[in-house]
Amino acid sequence: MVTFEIDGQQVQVEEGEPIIKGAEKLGIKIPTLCHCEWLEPYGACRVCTVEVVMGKRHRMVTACNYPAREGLRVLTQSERAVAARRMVLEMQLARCSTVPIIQELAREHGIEKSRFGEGTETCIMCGLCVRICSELVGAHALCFGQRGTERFISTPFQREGEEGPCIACGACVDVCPTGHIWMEDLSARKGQPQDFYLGPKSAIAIPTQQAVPKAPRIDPDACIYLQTRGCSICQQVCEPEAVDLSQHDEEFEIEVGQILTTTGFQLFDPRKMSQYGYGRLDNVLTSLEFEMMLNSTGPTGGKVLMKNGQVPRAIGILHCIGSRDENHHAYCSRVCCMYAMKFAHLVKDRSDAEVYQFYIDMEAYGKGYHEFYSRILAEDVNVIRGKAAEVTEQMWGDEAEGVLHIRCEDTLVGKFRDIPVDMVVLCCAIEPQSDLGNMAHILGLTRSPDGFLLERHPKLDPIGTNTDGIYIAGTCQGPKDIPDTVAQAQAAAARILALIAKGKVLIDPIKASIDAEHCSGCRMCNSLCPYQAITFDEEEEVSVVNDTLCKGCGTCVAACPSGAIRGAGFTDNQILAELEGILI
Amino acid sequence: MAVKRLHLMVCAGTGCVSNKSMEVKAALETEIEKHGLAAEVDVIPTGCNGFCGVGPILLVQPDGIFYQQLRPRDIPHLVEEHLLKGRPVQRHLYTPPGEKGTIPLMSDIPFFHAQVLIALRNRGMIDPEKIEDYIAREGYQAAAKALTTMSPQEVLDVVKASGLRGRGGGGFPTGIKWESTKRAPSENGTRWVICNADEGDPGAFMDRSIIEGDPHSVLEGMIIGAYAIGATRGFIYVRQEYPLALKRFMIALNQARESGLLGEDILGTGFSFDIEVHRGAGAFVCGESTALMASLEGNVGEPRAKYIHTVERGLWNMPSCLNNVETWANVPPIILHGAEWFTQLGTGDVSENPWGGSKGTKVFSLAGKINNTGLVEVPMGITLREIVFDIGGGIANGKRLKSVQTGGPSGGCLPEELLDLEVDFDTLTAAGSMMGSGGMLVMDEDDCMVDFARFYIDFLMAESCGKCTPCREGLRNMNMILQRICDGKGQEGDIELLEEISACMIDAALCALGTSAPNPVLSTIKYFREEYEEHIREGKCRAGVCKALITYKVDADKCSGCTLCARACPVNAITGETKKLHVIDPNVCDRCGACYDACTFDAIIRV
Amino acid sequence: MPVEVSEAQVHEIVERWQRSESFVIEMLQDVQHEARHLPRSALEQISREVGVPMTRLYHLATFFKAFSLEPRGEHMVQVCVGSACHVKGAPRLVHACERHLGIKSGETTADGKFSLEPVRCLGCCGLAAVLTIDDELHGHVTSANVERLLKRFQKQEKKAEVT
Amino acid sequence: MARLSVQSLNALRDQLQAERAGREGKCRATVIVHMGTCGISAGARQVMTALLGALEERGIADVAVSSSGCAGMCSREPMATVQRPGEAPVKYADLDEKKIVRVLDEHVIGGSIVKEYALAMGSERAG
Repeated sequence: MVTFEIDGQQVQVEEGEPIIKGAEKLGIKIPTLCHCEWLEPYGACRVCTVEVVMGKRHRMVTACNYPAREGLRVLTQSERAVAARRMVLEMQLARCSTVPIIQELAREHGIEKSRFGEGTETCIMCGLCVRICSELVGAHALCFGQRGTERFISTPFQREGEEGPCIACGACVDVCPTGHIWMEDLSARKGQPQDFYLGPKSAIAIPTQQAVPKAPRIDPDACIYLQTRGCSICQQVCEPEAVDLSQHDEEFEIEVGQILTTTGFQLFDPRKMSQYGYGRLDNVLTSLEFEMMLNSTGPTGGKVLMKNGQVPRAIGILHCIGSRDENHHAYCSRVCCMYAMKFAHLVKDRSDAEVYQFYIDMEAYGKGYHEFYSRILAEDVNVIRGKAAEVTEQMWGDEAEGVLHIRCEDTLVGKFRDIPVDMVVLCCAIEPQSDLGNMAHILGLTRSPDGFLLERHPKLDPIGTNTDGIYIAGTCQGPKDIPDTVAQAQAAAARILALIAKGKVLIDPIKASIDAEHCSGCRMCNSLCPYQAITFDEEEEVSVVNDTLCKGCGTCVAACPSGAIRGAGFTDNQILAELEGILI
Repeated sequence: MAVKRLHLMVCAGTGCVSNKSMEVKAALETEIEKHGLAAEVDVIPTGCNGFCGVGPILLVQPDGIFYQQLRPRDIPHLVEEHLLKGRPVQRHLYTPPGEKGTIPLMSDIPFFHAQVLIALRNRGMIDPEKIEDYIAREGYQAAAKALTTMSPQEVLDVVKASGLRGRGGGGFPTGIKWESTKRAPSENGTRWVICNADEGDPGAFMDRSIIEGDPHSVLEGMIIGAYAIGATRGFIYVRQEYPLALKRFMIALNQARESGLLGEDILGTGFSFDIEVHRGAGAFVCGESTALMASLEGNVGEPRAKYIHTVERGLWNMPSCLNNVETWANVPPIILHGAEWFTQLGTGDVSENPWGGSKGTKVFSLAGKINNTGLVEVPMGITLREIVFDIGGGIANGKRLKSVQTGGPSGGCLPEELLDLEVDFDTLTAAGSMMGSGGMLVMDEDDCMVDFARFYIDFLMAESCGKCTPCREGLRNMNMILQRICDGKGQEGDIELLEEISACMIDAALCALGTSAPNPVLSTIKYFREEYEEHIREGKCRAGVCKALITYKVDADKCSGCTLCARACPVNAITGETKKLHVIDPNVCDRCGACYDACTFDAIIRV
Repeated sequence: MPVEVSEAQVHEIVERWQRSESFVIEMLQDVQHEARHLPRSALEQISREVGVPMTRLYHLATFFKAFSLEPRGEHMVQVCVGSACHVKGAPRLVHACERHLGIKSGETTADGKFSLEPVRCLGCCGLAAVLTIDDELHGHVTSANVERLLKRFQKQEKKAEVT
Repeated sequence: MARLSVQSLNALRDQLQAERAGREGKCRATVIVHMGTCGISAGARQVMTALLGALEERGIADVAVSSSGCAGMCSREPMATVQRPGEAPVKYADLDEKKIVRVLDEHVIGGSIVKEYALAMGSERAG
C-alpha cells in the first residue's frame, strides 16, 4: 500500500495502482474520456491531466495511468492542470461540437464555444471500442487506420455489409462515450444473416432452449478468459455474482457398489469424407444439426432455412455417412434410415421443398417402421437407391448463384445422376465416444472390434459385463434406437435394484488366493488381473485378492514368480491329475 | 597482398554516389588499367566524407590531395597528370568560396581542419564493406579490451565517467541508462540493447553517414554495451528510406559473425551476443523509444506513457537499453582511450553530476543556405558562429544569415544574435531549441520564419501517431492558424492562441514528439515575432515566400527576353516576344515560382 | 512488373521471416516490394499463417508510409520535402512534378507508370533539393530542371521497352 | 575469415595496418620518381618497378612512392627524390634498377645518403 495526497487529502491505494483509483476513493472527480476499468490504461484523451509534485519537482501526468507513489502530492485543480484540460476539451469541442458528453464537459470547464470552429465529427478517438474488441472480447473486428490527423476507426478495409469477425456482442457500443457506434438491427435486412445459425456464437450462452437447468454455460474453447486470461467481463457485469471464473474442474471420490455405464455415442465427423463438403460448403449439415433446426424451440424456430435465410428448394438426405463403409465403420448405425424418413416427413410438412433420399438399403424393420416408409413414399419423397458419390457447388440452370449438386449412381435405374439441391443433410454414423477406450481401461471392461463396449453375452446377458457389478446400457454398447435403449436401461436398473434388495452378493467358489508368507511383493499380479481384483497392501507389503471381484481366471496363478498364488480347486496336483486322466 | 603506392579513396556515400561517384570510380579503374598501374594503385570506395556539397570526392593518399566535383570525363587527364606524373590537377582542387587560390591538401581545408573526429573517426579512410579495413584502424580493439581485461562494471564505470550523453537528441547520460538497464529486475535475466537507426529528423543525416561509412563501429559499441549491461541480444531498427545503410549493416553483421566477433563465445572469451536487424516502414514517430519498441514487436509505432521507463520494461516488457547510432559509435574510442581522454573535450564538469556538462564531440549536418553543406564533427562547446562561418564557409550567394535551426522538428530557430552561443545540450535547450540528432539548417533572408514554422507543424501533423488529443488536435489547429497567417488572413490574437495551444501540448501530450512539437512555433515567435505581426497586420511576407502575399514581376532592366520563363509557366501567365521584355499577368499567375527558378538572369522578382 | 503476388510467394515470404510476429512489418515490406501494394488476399494470408489479427495488419498497412493498399506505379518519384529541401524550394519542386506527370502528390499516373510521393528527408541534405526516381538519387534539383530530368528518364524507359 | 581470438585479432590488425600505412598518409619516407616523357624514355618506368618490387620483397609498406613530371634536367634522368620527414630532400640522378635499390636500402631504410648517386639537396616546387 502507498499513501499519497490528492488536493490535500490523504489516501491509500495498492502499489502500482494509478492516481485515479485514489481519486475514486476520495470521491474527487477527475474527468476521463478514454478510461475504462476493464481495460489497460491507455492515456490518449489526456483530459485527466493533473499536476504532481514529488519533492521539488512538478510534473504534468495523466491520472489514469500514473502509478501512485508514496508521498506524492497530486493537484487536480492547479492552474496548469486546469489550463491543459480546458484546452484539450476546447479542441475536442472543435472536433465534435455536437457530442453531448463533450459539450457537457466543456461547459463544466467554462467553454461554451470553441475558438477553433465547429466540427461535426462524432468520434473522439478515445479508442475504447478498438481496445475492448481486441483486449477484452478478443474478436479483433475493429481497428485504427492511418495516423496523425488522418487517424480513424473502422473495420479493416471499411467494407460495408461485411461482418467479418464481429460477433455482434455490442461491447463497443456499450463503451462508446459519444454514440459514434451503434448496433444495426439486422432482422430488418433482407435475407437473414448467419447469426441465427445453429448454436451459439458467443462463449457464454444457454446451450439449447430446452436445456435443463436453463442456465448459461461457458464454452471453455471460446472463452477468452479461459484461453488467454484476457477478459472476465461476464464476472464483472454479473450483479448477483453468479459467475466465478476461478472455479476449475475438481475430482471427487465416491464409493459405490455397482456401476451402470451409459456413456452414449458420438457422431462420425463428416469432414473425414471431404467429398461431401461438410465444413467447406455452406448448407451441408449433419443430421444432428438438422435435428436442431427442426426443433420448434431451436434457433430457427423449427423452420427449414438456408444460411442466407431463404427456404431451400430441394434437400438431399444422404444415408450411411461413415457407416457400412469399409474405410470407416463396417457396421450399420441402425437408426439413420428411420430418422432420415422422419426428416423427409417434417420437411414435406413444413415447406414445399423437394426431398431426395440416397440410401444403400432401407432398414425399416420394427413395429410400424415399414408403414412409415410407405407413408413418406406416398408423400412424394424421392428415394434413390445408391450411395451419393460427392457434393459439389455449381450453377443451377442459368442462375449464377452457387447451388449444391449431388452426384450418385441410381442403381435401380442403372444411371448416373446429378441432382441439384439447396441443402444437404448427412446421416452420420453412430460411433463410440473417442475416449471410450480410456474409460474401458479404468473400469476393466473389454471392447468389441467395432470399438463399443462388450457385453457379457450377446443373447443371454446383453447388459452385464465380465466384471460383476458393472453394467452397460444404450449406445455405448452398440448402435440402437431410443426404444431399444430404454429397454436395455430398464433391464440394467432392474438388475441393480435386485442386488441392492438382496443385500448380499453370491460369488463363485472358484477364486485365487495369495499365500502372504510366500508373496515377494513384486506386484506383477496387480496389473495382470483383468478384473482389477488384486491390490497391494502397503503395510504388509503383500498383494491381496478381493474375493468379490476375482473370477478365478487363473492368470495370476500362472504368472506369480514365487508360486504364492493358488487357484481354489486348482492345485498343481489336481491339474496334473486331470492331465494324466486325459493322456491315459 | 601487394603494397600499393597510391590509395585513391573514392567517396561512396549516398551524396557522392548520386553525383555519379561510382562512374568516376569505374573511369579511374579503366584508366589505371590502361596505364598499367593496377599493381601500384588501389581504388577504395569509402563511406561519406561529410563534404557532400562538393561531391564526388576523391582523396589521394598518402599525398593527402583532395579532389572535388569530379566527372568521369575528367579522369583520363587526372590519372595521367597526377598518378603518372605526380602533378595534382589544379582545376579539381578545392577552392574556398569567394577566393581564387586552391587548397590541395584535405587537412588544410577549413571544413575539415576544425573538425575533431570520434564518431566519424574512420570516415573516408576505410571501405565500409571490408571488416579488414576496420580492424586495421584499431577496430574491435575496444571490444577485445573490454571483454578480456575489464569487468562489466568497469566498462560501465568508464562510460559513466566519460559523461557521454545520448546523441539522439535527449542528451540522457548513457552510463546512467546502462546502469538502470543492468539493475532493472528481469525474471529470466533477459535484457536487450537496441540501436535506434531510425533517423527521422528531416535535415539530419549523421546516422546514415556513420552506418554507411563505418557500420562496424556501431556493432562494436553494441557489443561493449551488451557486455556491460548483461544483454544477450541486440536489435537494430533501420529506416527503410536508407537501403544502403541496411545493406552495409547486413554485410557487417555477417562479417562479424564469421570472424567470431558476434554470436557464441565472442573472441573466445565466453561472452555471447548477437544482433537482429529490423526495417522501419516510414514513420517519424518510430524514433520515439516506446514507439520504436512497439514497432520491433511487429506493432504499429504508437508511443505509450513512459511512467515506467523502458530501461525497466521496454521491448516485450524486458529491460531495454536504447541508444542511437552516434552514441554507440562513440563507445569504442571511449573504452579504448579511457574516460579522461573523452572528457578533455566539451563543456562543463561531469565528474559529480552526469548532467553537469556535454562532453566529447557532436556530429552536425550542415544544410540550407550555407556554402559548405555536409557533415561535421566538432567538439561540444564550439560556437554556432564557428560552425556556420569557419567550417560552413558562411552564407551562400552573399545573402545575410537569418536563423539557424537545430534539432529538427523538435528543435527551434535561433536568431543571429545567438550565434556566439556555445553549442551543447543544455545551452540549446535553454535558448528554446534543442540538440536533437544534430540537424543544423541555416536560413537566409529569403526564408520566411512563419512559413518555416508552418512547414514543421505540417510535417508533424502527418507524422504524429494521432493517439493523444493534444498532439493530434493541437497540431491540426496550429496548422490551421499558421496557414491562415501565411495566407494573409491572420487575426489579432492568433499568436497568443498559438502560444496557448503550445502550452497545452507541452503539458499534456503523451510523448516527446507531442511535447516538443511546439518548439519551432514558440522559438520563431520568441525571436521573430515581428515577422508574424507583419503577416497578420500588414499582409506582408518580407522573405517573399508566402504565396498569397507575394506577386511575381519581371525586372525590366534584367530581362533579356530569352522566353525561358514563358515556356516554364504552367498557366501561360507570361507573355512577351523573343528579345523583348516579358510581362507576368498577375490575374493569371498562380505563383508557382516556376519562372523564378527558370530565369537565369535573376530577372524575376518577388514583391 | 507484376502487381499481384501469388499465394506461394506470400507463403515463401512468411517462411523467410520464420512466421514470427515481430517480423510482420518485414513481411508486409516484402509483399509491397513484390506487388507494389498490399493486396487484401496477401494480408489475409499473412494474418492466417502468422496468427496476427487482420485489424493489426490493416492498421500497420495504413500507418506506415511505405505501404499502400492501392497499386503504386512502376516507377516511384519521391521528392524530398524535408526541412533542408524545403528551404531550397521543395514545394515548388513538388508542384513542378505534379504538373509534368499530370497527377497530384500520392497519386499514380493513369498508365500505371509513375507514382509521385513526397517523402520526409532522404538524408542527403547536403545536396538539397533532392528527389529519387526509383532508387536513383538526384541532387540539386530545381523546378526548372526537374522536367528535363523526368523527360530523360521517360525516354530511357521507352528505349528500354523497345529493346 | 576464421573465427578470431584476441591474439589473432591483434596479429591481424598489425598485418593489415602495415599493408595500409600509405592510406593513412603515415610514412617513414617518400620516394618521388620523376616520370616526365624524358624520364620514362630514359628508364624511369623500370626504376619505379624495381623500387616497388624491392619494397614488396622487404615487406615495407610505409614508404610512399610517388611520381612527378620532368625535373628539368632531362640529361640526368632517370631521377628520383628521397624525402625523410624532418630532413631535406635529396635528389638522385642517372639511376637504374640496381642503383635505386641501393638508395632504398641505404638512404630510405638506413638513413645515410648514397653520395655517389646524389645530385643535390632540396627539391623543385611541386605543381
